[in-house]
Amino acid sequence: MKDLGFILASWIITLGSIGVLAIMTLRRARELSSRIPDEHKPWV
Amino acid sequence: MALGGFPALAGVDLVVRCGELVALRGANGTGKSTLLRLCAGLAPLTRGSAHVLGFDVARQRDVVRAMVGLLGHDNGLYADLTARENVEFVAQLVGAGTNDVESALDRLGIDSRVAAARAGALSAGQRRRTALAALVVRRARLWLLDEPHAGLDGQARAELDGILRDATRSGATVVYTTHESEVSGARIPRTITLSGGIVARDVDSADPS
Amino acid sequence: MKTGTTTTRVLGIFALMITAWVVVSAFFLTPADVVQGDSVRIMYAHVPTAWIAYLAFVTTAVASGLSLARKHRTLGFDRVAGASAEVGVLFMAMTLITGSLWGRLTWGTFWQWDPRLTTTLFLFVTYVGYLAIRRVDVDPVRRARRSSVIALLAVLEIPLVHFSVVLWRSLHQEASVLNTDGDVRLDDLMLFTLFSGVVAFTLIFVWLVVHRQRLAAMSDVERLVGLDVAITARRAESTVGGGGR
Amino acid sequence: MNAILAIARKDLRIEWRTRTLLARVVPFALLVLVLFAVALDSEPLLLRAAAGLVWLAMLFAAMLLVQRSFDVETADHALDSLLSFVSSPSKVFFGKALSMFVQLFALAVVLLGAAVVLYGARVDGDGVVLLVTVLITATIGLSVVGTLYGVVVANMSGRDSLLPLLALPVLAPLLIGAARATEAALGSDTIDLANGWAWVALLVTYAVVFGSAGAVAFAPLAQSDS
Repeated sequence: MKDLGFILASWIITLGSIGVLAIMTLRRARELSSRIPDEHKPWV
Repeated sequence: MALGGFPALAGVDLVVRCGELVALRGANGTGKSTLLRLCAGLAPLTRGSAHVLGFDVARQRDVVRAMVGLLGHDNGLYADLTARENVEFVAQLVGAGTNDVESALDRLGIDSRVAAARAGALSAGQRRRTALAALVVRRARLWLLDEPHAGLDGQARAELDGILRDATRSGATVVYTTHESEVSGARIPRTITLSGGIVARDVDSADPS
Repeated sequence: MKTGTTTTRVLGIFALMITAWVVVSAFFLTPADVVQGDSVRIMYAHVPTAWIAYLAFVTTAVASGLSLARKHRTLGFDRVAGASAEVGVLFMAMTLITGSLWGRLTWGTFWQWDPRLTTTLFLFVTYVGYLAIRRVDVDPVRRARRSSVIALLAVLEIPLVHFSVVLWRSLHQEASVLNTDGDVRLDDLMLFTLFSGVVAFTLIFVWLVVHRQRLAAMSDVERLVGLDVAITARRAESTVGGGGR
Repeated sequence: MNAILAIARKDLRIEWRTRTLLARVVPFALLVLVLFAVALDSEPLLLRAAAGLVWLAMLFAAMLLVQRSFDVETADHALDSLLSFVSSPSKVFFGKALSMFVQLFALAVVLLGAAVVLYGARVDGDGVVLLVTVLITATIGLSVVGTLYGVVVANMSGRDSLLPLLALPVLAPLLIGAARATEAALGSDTIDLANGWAWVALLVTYAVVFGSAGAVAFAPLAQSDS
């Protein structure tokens, strides 16, 4: 496949950054929610 | 709510009638300034309610702010304008005349030399008087002054008390803060002590309860 | 226990499945374009991110408008606006990167002053500024008020930017020979892949905003819960009789 | 109306006392034009880009003027009391914008003169009317947007880096419009006078949109609860 490098790069950057943001958000959420009592979380 | 989210006030219940002269005492950092800024519609109200001159501070801040004259630690002067120009500027905005300006300057003992000097070059006392002159020209119905006596000597202090009493006689309500432990000289009709963000003592010396 | 609920888990799983399908289809199932060759496979990433970039911009604007209309009584709208802006900035960066990579292959240059790309660039800078404003205020209510006004001003700004950039580029008659997705002949499989790419990224966007908003809710609550603790501590300081500190 | 004039006069009087515009901002803008010439190092290119370079220098200088205009207000917390004197905060907005307009217009005239001298730009007969119109409309837009974003960052720490980040993207359409219309006025083969007037229409809409937006947004933004 021609220009595979560019195609792979754009997909890796796109999905990679979404993954990183998702993981960072989940980790901070887990650490923060351990300190907050459940009655303050409307979604629980 | 003070800077950084620390609650300056923790449930102050206080009623001041029109035309009263009230001294607000309390050590530094007990929330006196925040209470004044709150009543002037400048500080956000997180909990509870506050009504000033009949208007709800939370919802009608602009209305409240338009009727209240707040003199904070900062005098709100333009350093590059002369004292007279500062007072004239306020007069133009509130629609007062030049004779109001002159009478206010005389009332505050600001002679022509001081009036022609740049506000930035004046002493703290002179700047305080210029700010008071602006307040007089403004004819606000509620005067809120944050430690107006700071930096004034004995004679100027008595003069200031006279001005504040004149203001109440002309129908305005005056609330000022002071951090001196005991209030000097002239009898103040009512003294409220703030401590720990709430009203600790309210001594109405007319009928000391 | 954390910010996940059944709905977000289902949403997440769907998003992952559709994304997987898009990747497989983009790389293996769809044919190369007769003119651009394989570089068209970048389109399946570029177009959805561009779509989310604008979706995020609209979400932030609408949420800010609602937050202002409600006089910031509930901070939920403001948090959604902030979360959508953060996710939006990420997607805008992706749009610009994939756009320039694709441009490198089709036009031979990393950057083409194409009206859409240029507007996205301004949208990106505007929202970086919006996020900078959100970080300055500590008090949630003041942060809500200030950032919602900025977001609504952006709603005014972006159409003006887009209009003036289109007008500006029209001066230079040579229309961009190959605009990114205009004249690529899409057969139905390619179209379906593109469409599922947009759906997948929309799900991802919603999932990220929901989690980010709940995270923001918790950090605001932590400050307010901290507030109750501090108020009671403050009251303990009050010693009557002028002792004071 | 007199409140707006009073505020503008106050600002201009302070400006006259401190000479910020004359002693610092004008020299800075002229220096920027000189540095453009040194950097680009090609006479024909300078002549062709003269309009764009002048308006770039105007934008950078406007950032300094806006910063200065609100430092004057926040130095002694004058903004709080100023807001309590006027009947509606939008008066403060228009007052500050008016004084900004006067200063920026003077600066624009100086910079255009410098462009004629440094870059060899020439203005012939029918271009003058367009040029003056562009100067007025673009400077109105610039002072309105500058004042609006000036109050946003008025009380913030680190505001001197925040103001350009916020204001310059918003000013992009103004920069494009003003540069192209000025280029038309100075006579150029890529854009004729008719197109120039089309850009003036954009500048007018821009000024009206952000003028009204500023009047509405000024009140919530100016409530500095610090």
